[in-house]
Amino acid sequence: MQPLKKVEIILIAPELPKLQRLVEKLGLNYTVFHHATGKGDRGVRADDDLTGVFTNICMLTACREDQVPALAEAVRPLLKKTGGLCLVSDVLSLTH
Amino acid sequence: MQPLKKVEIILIAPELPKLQRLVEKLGLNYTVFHHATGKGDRGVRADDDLTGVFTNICMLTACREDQVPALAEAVRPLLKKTGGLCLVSDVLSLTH
Amino acid sequence: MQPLKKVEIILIAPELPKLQRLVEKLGLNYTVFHHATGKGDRGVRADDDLTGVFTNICMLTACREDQVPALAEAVRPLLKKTGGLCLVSDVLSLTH
Amino acid sequence: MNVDQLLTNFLSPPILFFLLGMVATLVRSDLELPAPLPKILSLYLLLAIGFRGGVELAHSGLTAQVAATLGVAVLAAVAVPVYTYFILRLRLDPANAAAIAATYGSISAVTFITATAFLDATRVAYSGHMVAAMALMESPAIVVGVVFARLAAKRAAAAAAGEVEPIDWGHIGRDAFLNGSVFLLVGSLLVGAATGNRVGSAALAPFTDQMFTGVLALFLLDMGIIAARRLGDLRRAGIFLGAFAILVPLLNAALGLLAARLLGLGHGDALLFVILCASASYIAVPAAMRLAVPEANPSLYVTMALALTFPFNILVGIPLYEAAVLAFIGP
Amino acid sequence: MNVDQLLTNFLSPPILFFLLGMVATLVRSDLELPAPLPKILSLYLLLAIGFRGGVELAHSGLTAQVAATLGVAVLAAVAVPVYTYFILRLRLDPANAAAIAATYGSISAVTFITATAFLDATRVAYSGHMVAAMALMESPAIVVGVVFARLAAKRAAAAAAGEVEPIDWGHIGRDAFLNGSVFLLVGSLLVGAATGNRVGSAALAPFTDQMFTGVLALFLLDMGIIAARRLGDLRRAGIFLGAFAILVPLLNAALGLLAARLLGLGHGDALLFVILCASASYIAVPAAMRLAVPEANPSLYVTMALALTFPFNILVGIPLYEAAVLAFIGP
Amino acid sequence: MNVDQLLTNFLSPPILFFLLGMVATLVRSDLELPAPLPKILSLYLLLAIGFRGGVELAHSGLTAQVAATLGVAVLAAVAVPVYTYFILRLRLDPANAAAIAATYGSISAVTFITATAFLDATRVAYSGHMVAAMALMESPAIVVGVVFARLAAKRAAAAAAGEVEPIDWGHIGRDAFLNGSVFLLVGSLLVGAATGNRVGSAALAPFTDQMFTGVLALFLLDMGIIAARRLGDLRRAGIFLGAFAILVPLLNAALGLLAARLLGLGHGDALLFVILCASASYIAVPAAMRLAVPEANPSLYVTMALALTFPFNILVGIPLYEAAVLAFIGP
Ligand SMILES: Nc1ncnc2c1ncn2[C@@H]1O[C@H](COP(=O)(O)O)[C@@H](O)[C@H]1O
Ligand SMILES: Nc1ncnc2c1ncn2[C@@H]1O[C@H](COP(=O)(O)O)[C@@H](O)[C@H]1O
Ligand SMILES: Nc1ncnc2c1ncn2[C@@H]1O[C@H](COP(=O)(O)O)[C@@H](O)[C@H]1O
Ligand code: NA
Ligand code: NA
Ligand code: NA
Repeated sequence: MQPLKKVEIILIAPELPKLQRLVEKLGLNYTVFHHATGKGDRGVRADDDLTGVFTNICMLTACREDQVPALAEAVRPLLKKTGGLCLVSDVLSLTH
Repeated sequence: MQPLKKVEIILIAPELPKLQRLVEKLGLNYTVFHHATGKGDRGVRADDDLTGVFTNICMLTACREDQVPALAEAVRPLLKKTGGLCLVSDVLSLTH
Repeated sequence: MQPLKKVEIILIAPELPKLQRLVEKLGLNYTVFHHATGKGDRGVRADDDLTGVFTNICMLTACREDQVPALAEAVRPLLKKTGGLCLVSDVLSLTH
Repeated sequence: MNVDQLLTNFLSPPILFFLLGMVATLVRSDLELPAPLPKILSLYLLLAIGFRGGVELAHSGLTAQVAATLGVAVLAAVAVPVYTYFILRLRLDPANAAAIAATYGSISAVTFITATAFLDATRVAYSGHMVAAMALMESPAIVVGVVFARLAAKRAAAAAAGEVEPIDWGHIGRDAFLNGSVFLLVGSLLVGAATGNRVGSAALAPFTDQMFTGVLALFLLDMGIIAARRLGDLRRAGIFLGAFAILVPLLNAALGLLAARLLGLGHGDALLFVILCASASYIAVPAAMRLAVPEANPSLYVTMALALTFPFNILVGIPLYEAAVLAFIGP
Repeated sequence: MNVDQLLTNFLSPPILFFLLGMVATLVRSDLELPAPLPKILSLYLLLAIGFRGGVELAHSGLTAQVAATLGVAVLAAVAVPVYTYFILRLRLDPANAAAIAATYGSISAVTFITATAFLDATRVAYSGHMVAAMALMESPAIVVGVVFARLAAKRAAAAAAGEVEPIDWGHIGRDAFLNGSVFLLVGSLLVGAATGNRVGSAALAPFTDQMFTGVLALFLLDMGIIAARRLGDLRRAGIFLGAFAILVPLLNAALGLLAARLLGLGHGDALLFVILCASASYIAVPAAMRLAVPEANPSLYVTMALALTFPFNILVGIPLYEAAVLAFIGP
Repeated sequence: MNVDQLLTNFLSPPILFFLLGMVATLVRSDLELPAPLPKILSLYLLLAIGFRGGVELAHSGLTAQVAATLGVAVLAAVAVPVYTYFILRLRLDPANAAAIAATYGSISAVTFITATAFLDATRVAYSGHMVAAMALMESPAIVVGVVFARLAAKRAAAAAAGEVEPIDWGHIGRDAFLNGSVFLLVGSLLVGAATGNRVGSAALAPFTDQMFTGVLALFLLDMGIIAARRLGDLRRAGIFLGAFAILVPLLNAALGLLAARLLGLGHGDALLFVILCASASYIAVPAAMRLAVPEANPSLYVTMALALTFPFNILVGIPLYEAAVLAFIGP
């Protein structure tokens, strides 16, 4: 079991490609959950808008603690622009 | 980084509107993941039942510690009635 | 509120039946999130491959601390074979 | 029932695709229709059958016999869940008894549709108002079932001197009469009836008519897959419920046949009325019961309707009832 | 507008299914088309209308009048967002004004398609290049809207002596001219035009023609559901925007009618040109604005187009414009 | 190959929609068919082609030549992965060599279907049992590939004195012969054969025949999108595998043509047999390999089949093989 940081980033779907590019630049692995709906300061995000651009994605990435600051800096402008959420917590990763 | 509580609520899909109403009454933001399947004390919940009412949703809400008790009280009856799960953990939220 | 361990297992979709069998053998309840995409050491897993076998699933199971080792041992060979991730963290579960 | 009827039913593509689906699950093939395709197909089938029924209704119009048929249909939909509830109480707790009674009191649109396909294949006429009858028979059983369950819960609570949450009739009514499948069926029926005599409606025909059998076949493929998946759960249901899932439909079919005779229904309409009485719901009712009677166990009421009654009705029932109709009512 | 036109429009299945969808939401039925079905249906409609328009274009060919029509179409698509922007600035901040102006400057393919269904039902001819006109009218307003928003942001930043992120024209251009719906519409048009005079294209007809009305009806059912869901948000829009959502389409329709007269368009083409000017986008534009002008509030621009302008156009607009066309241009 | 054949192929809607999809990705449009639509379309295509083939088989019946054709088909499906494996081992590790060999030993149903659409457009007859041949050619290569991979793994383990997990033949057999696409194709073929001579089957025709080209076009649109997305990965494949993805299909086509000549196949059947030999699997085989040979790299075997061999076959291959068939076998 290796101690890592789990970073969860909730962002509006069409920004995913940008997010992926910048996470890959940091050399991180990640998992993405799609078609999440939600409610935030900028209103509701439902799945019934025909455009498909109003749903959220949630990216989960488990990384070393020293990688978190760079990730946070990279993500912040995206969150500023179209809103969202970025949560960091402690996890143990099963080494295989 | 602001310390928050992350609350994850797993509930049967058709109860989502009720859950949303009561979370919004508490003034909380949230994200919902849909079409989750699972197994619990009340049996399996698969996605192949034609009705679409037998899948689970998972609502994630990051809130202040002092908001958790009210949320817990509000959710408990729903869990009692149709089952489910409510998990609380510590997270740091990236301030933007 | 009862202290539990939250175990999140990310695995390639077609291995889910095997994973379910072995988690059920341990008598654990679980929730599964489907159609997750991602990037790992073994490359990208997108949702556009017509086969549907290249997406990930994420299984979440909240269990007692003493149940974690057995689960970890059971999951490890699966992760070895087709890759993935297994994260363990602390949570409080709302008793209902 | 003569062999040729059996063959006409068995050797029709929709039925064979149903069997193909069952085989797929039994040999553990990974064939499956990805969600939400099955939901989409059933929406299409409800829209199409409703619209077509409405159009025919616009042509034929409402007669006294139509009214009588619809009245008897509602009556049946109320009577069946009542009598089955008391049979089920012999072995089951109120919640499960109520849920199963509702399941068998209501109807299965796909069973009905498969029967219409059988009639089309055997060139037997039937009338549009039978679709209206189906629509009317879907909801009442839900109300009956919920009422039984709630009354029992009240008594139990009174006995235990605990309090029980008040019945939310608005919610129950909505689940019963406004749930998606009922609403779409009735709505499409009305649209068909309103436009049936105007040119515009013809433009919809290729969509509602020509695709119909194909979509039905595809949907039955999925039904076969999920019905077979539930065969395992049958053990849990036990011998009593297993027998119930076959015998009660047969009994309801007999009662339906009697009613059809008294109503003076023709060959096609009689068969459809019988199949409505014999069929059990695995969509509208479970969806409603899951929330209104959460104590009831879905792997009982869904499994019985899906894994036993549905296959029995479309494989054996249709030709059997057809034979009975021919003998008892004539061609 | 005479009663029969109103009826022909009202009593057409697509319109009635739209109303059925609205009713479903208003009575709180749980009827809904599961995602991604609505997206799939709209992809089909764009492909089919594009392909059919292209095939007809291949038959008719490009004439001077066609070229003139397309030119005027683009002109309208640029002029409308400009003048509406300044109207909207009277009450709104630049971002929201720009987003709404873009919404009303662009077009709604489904409104256009519903009008073609109306023309088909009333046996009025129209030409394939009107689809090309629609395609050309979708994008310019997006560019105009983004430009207005960015210029305002620049001024604000200058005033606040803050820095503003540079305009990514490549991205805006892609959003405007290469977003999925525009691209598929134009692409299908080209495929239709390239194959229209060859045997091969006929093989596509059953798919693009016969299913068309049915798919439209199903899609409008969903449109009704989601339009009604947004009625609640209208309060937030307020009286000014509420009036805007009805009056500006009427004004644009009038301007469109004038242009159609000057262009010497025939009955069918004129109606389609008018409906293009009157319609507002709730797919391509919101998708682009959401990212290019994130400060703008979607529950304003989407709600206005979806919950007011769209229903108004297909329920009242089509027969109204039809009457105006008949009076002003003749049959 | 004369120009007109090239044009008939190029200017057919399905092919143009394939190119449209490629363009969409190359210009970075956000056009895409939302999952699970592509899966649904491929299920439909397998069901339709299988059912249609079965119906024709019911009409024509099994002859000695049919049996011979099927035998040779299986032979080819076993021989190709064997010889290609040894070619691939010159440069690749056993796992990747085995996966790629299986990919090229198996077939691509969509390539086959596109060829039938080409034959339909050029009014050339072909027989239903070619669909049976396709079904038989899908699975053997999977078994061959897995066997090669496991034997190599065994040797490696023996050398390293480590232990290797035993081969689960049941699982491999299920992956090979019962995976969803193979099962649906074979099952639909049987349903078609069983009902082909009865009235009932006609009811399915509008669904399986009339929609066919349209659905194919829509599916090829998606194929174009995802094929182009993988063009980037080609660099990783390198020159050797790039050449392999073009030359081996050509070689297999030549061998197939020879076999067709010896079998005395007619024009249409010969072309289909050739295309089967030339095509590579990007659905059934990758799905099986992903689990049975996880060490193999999908971005090699999927990319080669999807981004090179598939486009080559439907754009250049079909008219090229057609010309060869005309020259070598005659009209
Ligand atoms: N406190 C929160 N908890 C969970 N999800 C959130 C929270 N805040 C924002 N979100 C998600 O982020 C999206 C955008 O948030 P916002 O920028 O606040 O509108 C929302 O639609 C939610 O899905
Ligand atoms: N310990 C657990 N871990 C993860 N998911 C759970 C757990 N318990 C229940 N669930 C989820 O909650 C749903 C209802 O649970 P139950 O009420 O126990 O049947 C199940 O279908 C699971 O999806
Ligand atoms: N560090 C990580 N954080 C999040 N997801 C991961 C991580 N590593 C692997 N995954 C997920 O597990 C899948 C398989 O990983 P791998 O075996 O490394 O290719 C990837 O497609 C990701 O979805
Ligand atoms: Na019944
Ligand atoms: Na407009
Ligand atoms: Na091959």
